[in-house]
Parts: sequence; C-alpha cells; structure tokens
Amino acid sequence: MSLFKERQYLRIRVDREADDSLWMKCKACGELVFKRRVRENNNVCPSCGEYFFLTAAERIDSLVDPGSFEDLTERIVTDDPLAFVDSQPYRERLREAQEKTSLSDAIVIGRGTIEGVPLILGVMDFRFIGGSMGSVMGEHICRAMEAAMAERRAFVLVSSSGGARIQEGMFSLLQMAKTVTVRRRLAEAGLPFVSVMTYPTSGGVQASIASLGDILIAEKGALIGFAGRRVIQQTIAQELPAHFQTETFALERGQIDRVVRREDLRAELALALGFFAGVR
Amino acid sequence: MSLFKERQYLRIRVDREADDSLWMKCKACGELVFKRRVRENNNVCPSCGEYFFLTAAERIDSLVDPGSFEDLTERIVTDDPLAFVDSQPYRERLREAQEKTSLSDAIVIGRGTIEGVPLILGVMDFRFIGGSMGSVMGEHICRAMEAAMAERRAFVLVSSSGGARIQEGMFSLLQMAKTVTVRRRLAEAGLPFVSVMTYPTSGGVQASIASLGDILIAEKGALIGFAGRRVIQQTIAQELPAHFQTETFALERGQIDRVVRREDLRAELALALGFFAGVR
Amino acid sequence: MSDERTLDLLEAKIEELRQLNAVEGIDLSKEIARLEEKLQHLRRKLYENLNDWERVKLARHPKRPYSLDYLETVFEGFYELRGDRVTGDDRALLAGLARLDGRPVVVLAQQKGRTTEENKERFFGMPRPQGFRKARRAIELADRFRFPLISMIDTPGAYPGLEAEEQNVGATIAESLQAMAGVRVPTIAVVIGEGGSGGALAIGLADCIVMLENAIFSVITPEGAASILWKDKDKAKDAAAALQLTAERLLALGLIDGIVPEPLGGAHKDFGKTADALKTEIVRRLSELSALPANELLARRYARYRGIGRFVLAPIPTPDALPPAVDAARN
Amino acid sequence: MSDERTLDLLEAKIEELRQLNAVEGIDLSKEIARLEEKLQHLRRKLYENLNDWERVKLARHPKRPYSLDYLETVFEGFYELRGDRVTGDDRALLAGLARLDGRPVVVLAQQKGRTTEENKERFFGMPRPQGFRKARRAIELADRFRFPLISMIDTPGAYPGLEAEEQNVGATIAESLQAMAGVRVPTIAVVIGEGGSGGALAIGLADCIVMLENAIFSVITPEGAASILWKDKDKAKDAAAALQLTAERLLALGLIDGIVPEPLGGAHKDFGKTADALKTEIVRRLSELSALPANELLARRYARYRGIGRFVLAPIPTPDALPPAVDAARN
Ligand SMILES: [Zn+2]
Ligand SMILES: [Zn+2]
Repeated sequence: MSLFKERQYLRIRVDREADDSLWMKCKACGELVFKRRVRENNNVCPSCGEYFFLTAAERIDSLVDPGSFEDLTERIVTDDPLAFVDSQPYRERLREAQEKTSLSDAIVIGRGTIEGVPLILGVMDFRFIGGSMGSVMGEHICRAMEAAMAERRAFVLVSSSGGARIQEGMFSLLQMAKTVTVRRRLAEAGLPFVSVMTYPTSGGVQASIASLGDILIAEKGALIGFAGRRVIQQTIAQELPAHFQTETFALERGQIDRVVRREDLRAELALALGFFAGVR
Repeated sequence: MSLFKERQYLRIRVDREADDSLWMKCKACGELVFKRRVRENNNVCPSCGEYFFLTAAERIDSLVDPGSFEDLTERIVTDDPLAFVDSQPYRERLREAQEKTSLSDAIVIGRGTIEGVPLILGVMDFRFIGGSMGSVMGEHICRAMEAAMAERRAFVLVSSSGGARIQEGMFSLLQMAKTVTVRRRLAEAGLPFVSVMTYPTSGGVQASIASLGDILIAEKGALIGFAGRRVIQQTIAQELPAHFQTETFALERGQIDRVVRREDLRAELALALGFFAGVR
Repeated sequence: MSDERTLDLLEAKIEELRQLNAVEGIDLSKEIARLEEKLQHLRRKLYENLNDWERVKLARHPKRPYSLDYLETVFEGFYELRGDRVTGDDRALLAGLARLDGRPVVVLAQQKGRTTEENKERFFGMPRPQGFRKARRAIELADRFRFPLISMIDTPGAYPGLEAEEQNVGATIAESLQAMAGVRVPTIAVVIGEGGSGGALAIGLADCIVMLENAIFSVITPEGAASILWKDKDKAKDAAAALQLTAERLLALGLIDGIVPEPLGGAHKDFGKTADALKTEIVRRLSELSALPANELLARRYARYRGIGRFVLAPIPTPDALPPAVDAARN
Repeated sequence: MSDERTLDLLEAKIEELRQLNAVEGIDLSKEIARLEEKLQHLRRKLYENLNDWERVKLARHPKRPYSLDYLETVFEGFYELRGDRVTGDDRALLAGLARLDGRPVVVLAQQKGRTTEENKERFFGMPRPQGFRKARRAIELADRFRFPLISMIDTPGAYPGLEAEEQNVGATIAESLQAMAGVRVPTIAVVIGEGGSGGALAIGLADCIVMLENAIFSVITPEGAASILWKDKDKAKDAAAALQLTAERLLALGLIDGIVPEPLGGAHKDFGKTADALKTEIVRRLSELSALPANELLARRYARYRGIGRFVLAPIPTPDALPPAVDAARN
C-alpha cells in the first residue's frame, strides 16, 4: 500500500516534469509568469487571478491532507466496443490521452482525509478527452460510491467534463443511468455526497451524477450547464447573456448552493463534511 | 339512515324554494332567464353559458348517482374561541349564514357513488362566509379523509373558498396544517385524492389541501391563486394580465392537470376515479 | 410608542453624564443613579402592559433583531445552502446547516432587510415560491440525514405578485407544509418577529412552536383584517386586539408551546440576553424532543395538528325544524 | 431513399388501374398482379438492408407514427395529466393515465408535431425542463399507486435554449432518471422513432427497453457527432454507422431487450400492423415483469444499470514503467 501511495505521487511528478519551459504566458492577462509559482498557487495566475486547469492529481494534492490519499483507480480501459473510428481511431486517441496524462481514463478515485475528515474522492481530468464520461469513468464513479458505502465515508466528486464520450456511443449515454442508479443507493445508505462543479460541468455529467449532490458547490470560474453555448446558438440562434452558464448565473437561478474560490475549496469541504461526521 | 338521506334532499329543496321569483337576470349577458331552466342547466346561463355559483347541495346533486349520497356532515359549529367582533359579532354572522344556507358551516361531506364508483365527497359552499375555512371546515375535510381511509374509497374535494376564516384567527390558519397533515396520511394509505377547483379556490385553501390532489381538475371559469388581484395591486401596484388566475392561466403555467366544463365534471370524475378502482 | 424617542434621549443623556463623571472627576453618581431610577420607571410605564397593537409595532420594530442576528449568536457556523434547483434563490427565506450547542441542525430562517437596498433584495422579508421550494429541499435534507430542523419565522407573509402566482406560490406553501408534516426529525419553530399568515406557517408546522414575548402570529395582518372586515384601514388597532395574535394569547389558546421573555422595550434593548434566553429554550426543547423515537414524534405531531380546532355539537334551527339526528349518522 | 417517391407513384398507378378494373369491367387483373410483384420487388430492394443513415432518416420520417398515434391504438382511454406544478406544461413530453389491455398504467410520451403550428407548440419534440419535471411527477404517481410505467421515446433531444438552461434542464433530466431508478413498479421504455441523447434517456431508464425496428437511440445525433469529431457536417452518414445507433446493433451490444418488427418501408406503411406488434410486445413484457415482486424488480434493475459498461484490465505503459499492481489496490 505504501508503494501504491508513492506511485500516485510519482504520477503527479512525472506529469509536472513533462513541462520543459520555466515560464508560461497567461491567456487571460498576457503576463509571462513563472510556472512554479503558478503551480504553487493552485494553478491560479499570480498576476491576474485567472484559473488554469488542474490535473486530477493537482486537484487531489490541493484538497486532501498530505500523505492521506490512497489511489483506488484500478487501471481499467475501455475495450472500444464500437471499434469507433472518426478522424482517428478511438484506440489511438485513447493511447495519446493516456500517454499525455499517465492516466487510464479521465478520472482518479481514492480515499483520503480533508482536515482529518475521511472521504472517498473522485476527480475528473479534463485533459483526458475533455473529461468525457465513458464506461471507465462511469465505472469508477460507481466504485467510488460503493467504497463510500462500504467504509461509511462521505463521497466528494470534482467534475470537469464536457459530457459524454461520443466514441463509446450508447455505452457512454447509459453511464448517466448507471451513476444515477448507484447514487440512489448511496442516498438510501444515508451517506452524504458533495458535488463540486468546476470548469466545465456540462452535458451528460451535469445531467446525471454531478447535479445530484446533497450539496452542490461551484468553483469560481466554473461552467455549469447541459447544452453548450455553441449548440444553442446553432440550433435556435438565440442571444445568450455574457455570464451564461457561469457560476454566478447558476447561483442566481438557484442551481447551486455555494460558490467557492479555488484556494478556499479545501476548507469549504472540511466545513461541509464536518456536519455529516456524526451521521454515519 | 333513510331518514337521513331524505333530510339531505329536503335541505336542498328548502334552499331552492327560498327563491320566490320565477325569473332572474343574468349578470353576464343581461338576459332575463327562467330560474328553473338555469337550475336544470347546472346553474349555467342558458343564454350565454355563464356559470353561476352552485350551492353545495346543487353541486352534489350534479355529481353523484341519484340517491347514492349519504350526508356525513355532523352539525358541529365553531365555539367562536376568539369571541370575535368586527362590524358585527362573528356569532351573528354565523347565524345569518346558517339561516341563509341551512348549513352549519361552509362545507358538506358525505359518501356516494359516481357512475357506480364509490367515493367520499366534500363540497364547499361559497354562500357561507365566502366558503372560508375555519375549525369546522378543517375538521370536516379531515373527517372526510378519515372516512375515505376507513372505507378504502377515493376522496374528492370540490373547493370554492376565498381562503381563511379571519374571525377564527390562528385557529383558521392552522387548518392548513391540519388538513395537510391528514392528507399526508391519506397518501400513505395509498388512496387517491382528486381536487376539483372552482370559482374561487384561493388563499389558505389553495395553499394547503386543494393544491395537494393526486389529480387537479379546474372547472371552467375557476379562479385559482393564493393572493387576490386586489391584494397584489394594493401591495405592489403591479399590472396583471386579464386572464390572471383563471383556469387557462393555471393550465398554461403547469398548475393543474385538466380543465373541465361543469356539465362534463361528473363524467370526468368517473373517468379519473376509474383508474384507481383497483388500487384499494 | 411615540414616547420611545424620549426614553432614548434620556438614556443618551445618562450616558453623557457617566462619561463626564469619569473624565472630569466630578462625582455625579448620585444624580446618575436617580436618573436611572427614573428611566427604569418610565420604561416600565411605557412597556409593561403593552396593548396588542403596540406589540404588533414592536414585532415589526426596525431595530428588532432578525434571523441572521440569531444565526450568529444562538447557532454556530451557519453554512448556507442556496437555491431551489428550479428558478432561483430567495433571499427572504434562507436555509442551511448550522450547529446548536455543537449539534448539527438544519435551519430555515425568514430574513427581513435593514436597508432599502437589502429590502429590495429580500422583498421586505416576503418569501417567494423559490423560497418555499428551497425550504422543502432543506426539509428533505434534514429528513435524509436526521438533522433536527429549526425554523425562524419573521415575515409579513408570502410575497404577493404576478411572478409568485405564475410559479404557483400557494402550492409551494402546501408542499412545504406537507414536507414538515412528515419529516422524521424533531422540529422547532420560533417566531422571532412577525408571523404573517401562510407564508409564515409554511415553515411553522413543527413539533414545538415558541414565540418571543413581543412576536406575533396571525392569519392576516391587522391592516388586512381591518380593511376586509371593518372596511376601514384605520381599525388596525381593533383588528390587532380581535385577532389574538400575541404570544401570550396564543399560549392561552393552547396553540403555541412557550414564550421566550424579552427585555423591557423589546429584544433589541438587550439582544445578548434575548439570544441567550432563546438558545436556552431551543436547546431544552430539542433535548426533550430528541428523546422521542421517530415514530412517536410523528404520532405526536399528527395528533397535535389533527386536533387543532374549536367547535361544539349544536343542531341549527332550520325552517323545517329537522330532528337533531346528525351525530347518529357517524355511528 | 429518394427512390421512395417512385415507389409511391407506382403504388398510386396500381390503385388507379384497380379502380378502372372495377368500374369499366375491363379485366386488368393480370397486369395489376404483375405490377404488384414488381412493386414488391422494388420495395425489398429499397428497404431491405437499409444502411444506418437510411434508418436514421426512417426514424425521423415525417409520416412516421408518433406517440399520440400509439396512445390511441395500443392503449385505451389516455387521460392526460398536464403541468409540472412549477412553471408550465410541456407539449413535447406528455404524461397521463391509460389502460393497456384493461390494466391502468402511467404513460410518458414524447411527441413531435406534424404541422408547423404543432411543431411550434411542441418544440419539434424537444422536451424542456417543464417536461422532465412533469415526468418525475408522473413517475411518483406511478410509484404511489403501483401503476406500471410505460415510456414512449421519440425526440431529437432536450430543447437547447436559454430558458431551458435557466430552469436547470440538466438537473431535471438527472432527477427524472433518479425517479425512474427507484420507482417500485415495472417499467418499459419503447423507442418508437428517435431516441436522442439525455432527453430521451431521461424517461428510458426502464426494466425493459424495446425499439421499433427502424428506431434509433444515440448519445448524439449523427450530425452533431460529424461536426464535433469529423469537423465536417456532411459526415453524418459515417457518424451514423460509427455510433451503432440502430435497434439491431443495440440488441447485439446487449443494451436493449427486444425489437418490434415494422412493415417493409417503415411503421407508417402499415400502422395497424405495427401498433398490433408493439402492443403484443409490451403486454408480454409487462406480464413477465409483473410476475416479479417489487424488491426483485428493483434488484434486477439495479444490477442491469450497475453492470453497463465495457472495459478490460490493462496496465498502461507509462514513461516510468510502473508495475501493473493497480488491481491489487482494490483487494
Ligand atoms: Zn493572468
Ligand atoms: Zn347569461
């Protein structure tokens, strides 16, 4: 088990070392910023405050108590049941994503503690084919909830997903049904589920598991919605407000409980989970 | 029991004979119409189709199978716990209403059948202090639901009420809590409740029992809403659409299942209740 | 209560003298003591034996502590949960988790605004359908995790408006009531200010209802009753008396369970003391209710609300003098 | 399927000859028989072995029978229940009670429009949040009274628009799914035309999913997939094949339970026959499911959806060549 923990951190390190320049240019403010400072700052631009994507490993690092995380992400991969080929074979696309991220698919699950409160954590990784949900992500989300039930822990899911994994066709769509079915059992078991929505939480993920948290927390800068801005404009040519599907839009419309800055998310989760510490 | 049934019909007759002119002028079209024709036509103007109020007895007559109705309205009256006096003592107001209607309060409950389907029926009478809900009406609604549970019958409530009986103060307000509490038990017992909303179903009645039917049917010409047009305009001086709180307004906004003409209500209830005939 | 300002002035004067006393070294302590005695006397005269209309004005007093004040003192760590998951988030009816004496609870809290700006946001404390839907959601959360539920009531009533009616405000009140009727945890409602009609009751169907001494709870505002029944808005004072809307009267009528005393002049005269008294009361009530198993709790709640109503068996004389055989029909 | 018009023309000509035959007394029966043979041959050639894209076009065919057509034939006495009790009534997703072979059931039915007017009302069969909330309400009704639930799926997908997003359409789909996951009655979903994405699945999480022979069920429209994955809208045909969205393929993949055959050329060529076949199928499936006690039904449903997914254990080569010890972590 100790080997395993080490591996997890190794994986993160590998990923970080893959960047070979020391500086990066912020897309938002245009400043040249020192990469290490960005990383130390939770991938927030030290100059303008813009949030950059966190990898799953970085997100986990930013949330759990140091050394507490045990990876439960079994290295399963889709068997490509449709033998899908678009501009590129799906298997190739998968291999590229796996090589880029050192992940088997777009989610990492595991157990850990946040300020001492035990939980099962799932974190999506947007780099992996847009964080899309296919058979493997659906399976991991279910296994995470099953672990939460077996160990009487809270479940926290950090979403970052464009929606369905088109290349898995109906297998992908049905992951909505699958995760919702298991989520129902989690509720029956009386265990809390906190859903954290980040940029982006959309499509099939938003229309299933991510929206069914007992508490819904949006990270500042999140995008929350079902149909994308482009799809809506293409289909019905509708004018959309500037803050459409932002966390502010969602909060105003009663869709989420709270908006939290990235640097406060850890404390926020500790606070939220603390209320449920006695219910198990 | 047969005496009892007779009395019910007697009561209706008395009420009808109280009118001493043969003709009436329709408020809507201005036509002079023969009263008996109006009555035979379910209190619908034979000239323009305008609906006039139905007394509870007339409504019951128009719905149940002839001879099937057994009155369960125990002759209880409020003991005027606040000893309320406004421009007139409440006791006096009550006595006048009782004399005018031959009812003890603003509702009649009983058992009967509609096209052979057994049910417990409650019908409000708007003539009695605007069909307002005080202790007695709340009690009768609860007793009706209890009878439905005891006899495994469906419950149908025909509402016609301006809301709370102000003269009974908090006793009146709390009838909302009382009826809702018993309604919940009716649901747990698996018995169907069809709520029929007529002109008007408003205030505390709309904000409690009347809105909690398994099926909500509005009679054509109904008024359905919580706060009255005048209250809204006095409080916030808001422009209101012409069809505000009409059955069409409610249907468009998803507040009711169906709109039914008065002459079709009997068949409608038989149809609706028919689906539940096997669930008991 | 127009004498209230005189009292405030006197109070300020005493404070000035006290500062003078300290700074200049002149001994004014005797004079101050005498003035304080006088002040206390005037206070008693003004605030003891308030009539019902004065209570109404006290319940609506602009300085009166609101829900958020109690949330910060009676409870710890209010963790707000926002939104109805449907169309919006109501700022006149708040919901969230909090701790009471260390124990997690779900709180529903009606909140008025202090400033014009805030009142615009909070619709003067009048909840809209969004608020009642949020309440129902919070009640379901309490049920799922067995958190006790505490409601703080302080509203003139549900917001009357087109948008509210469009979103079926009546039905949202009914559904909040139904959720409260069935929630399998102890529930306590506290009327801290104005308990206005259905909008207040929506979160008030509880195992225990307590009121602050100067709070009111009524089926309609005195002004509304005056305008409907007396056809004269200026009869609000008469209506206030007729409606029996004070804590004292409602306790006497058996409709509430307890009264939390306030300092002379109202809760705002000594907020700390009021909050302490309220906390003691809620903690005590909750500990009593928590001792009951859920099914007994629900059975008691059922019996309580099923039993509300005052009536007598009384055959009515009708023109054709029917025999008083009605009661037999039920046997 | 541009040859479809030729076939229609030939069919019309045969009918004309038949009438001539009858009226004038001229014997054309041999010629007619020969033409009919020819027609049948051409039909087979055209409709047998349809490719996936042709199926898509058939599933969306403007003459294809819609839910209301089946409601009038497969079911008796559809008693519509309208409204979500919140903001409106969706006309693209209908709900109500009906009888199936005399037995009361709850029906959910996605409904496209035939005319421009009707399509405006029904948003081209794309349900809005109002529809999914109504679905949830109807599912709860089915649960409360133990009515079996039958869904008829026929939608391009949920309506994409500002108002839908404002009313949290994604969450309404999630909640409809969750209600279907837990409803304690047999549930059957029938895809009669287009099964478009989450908007279709929202009422499709059933104990048994059957599809009409020419219906489709897909995670995304072929056009959408083409535009996203091929960056070329004209690749819809390729996308249709790649997505494996036909009844036949989905049955082979084990994701649906059965296929109801259609007449050559599609359900609209012989609606009566299609409806009969569909009714027989639903009645048979329902009678099988009804034999199961509720807890077993729910356990089977749970196992079915929990088990959906295709993956293998396969350690991935990583730059630092980690040992394939991952599976051990779960033991
Ligand atoms: Zn920047
Ligand atoms: Zn007329």
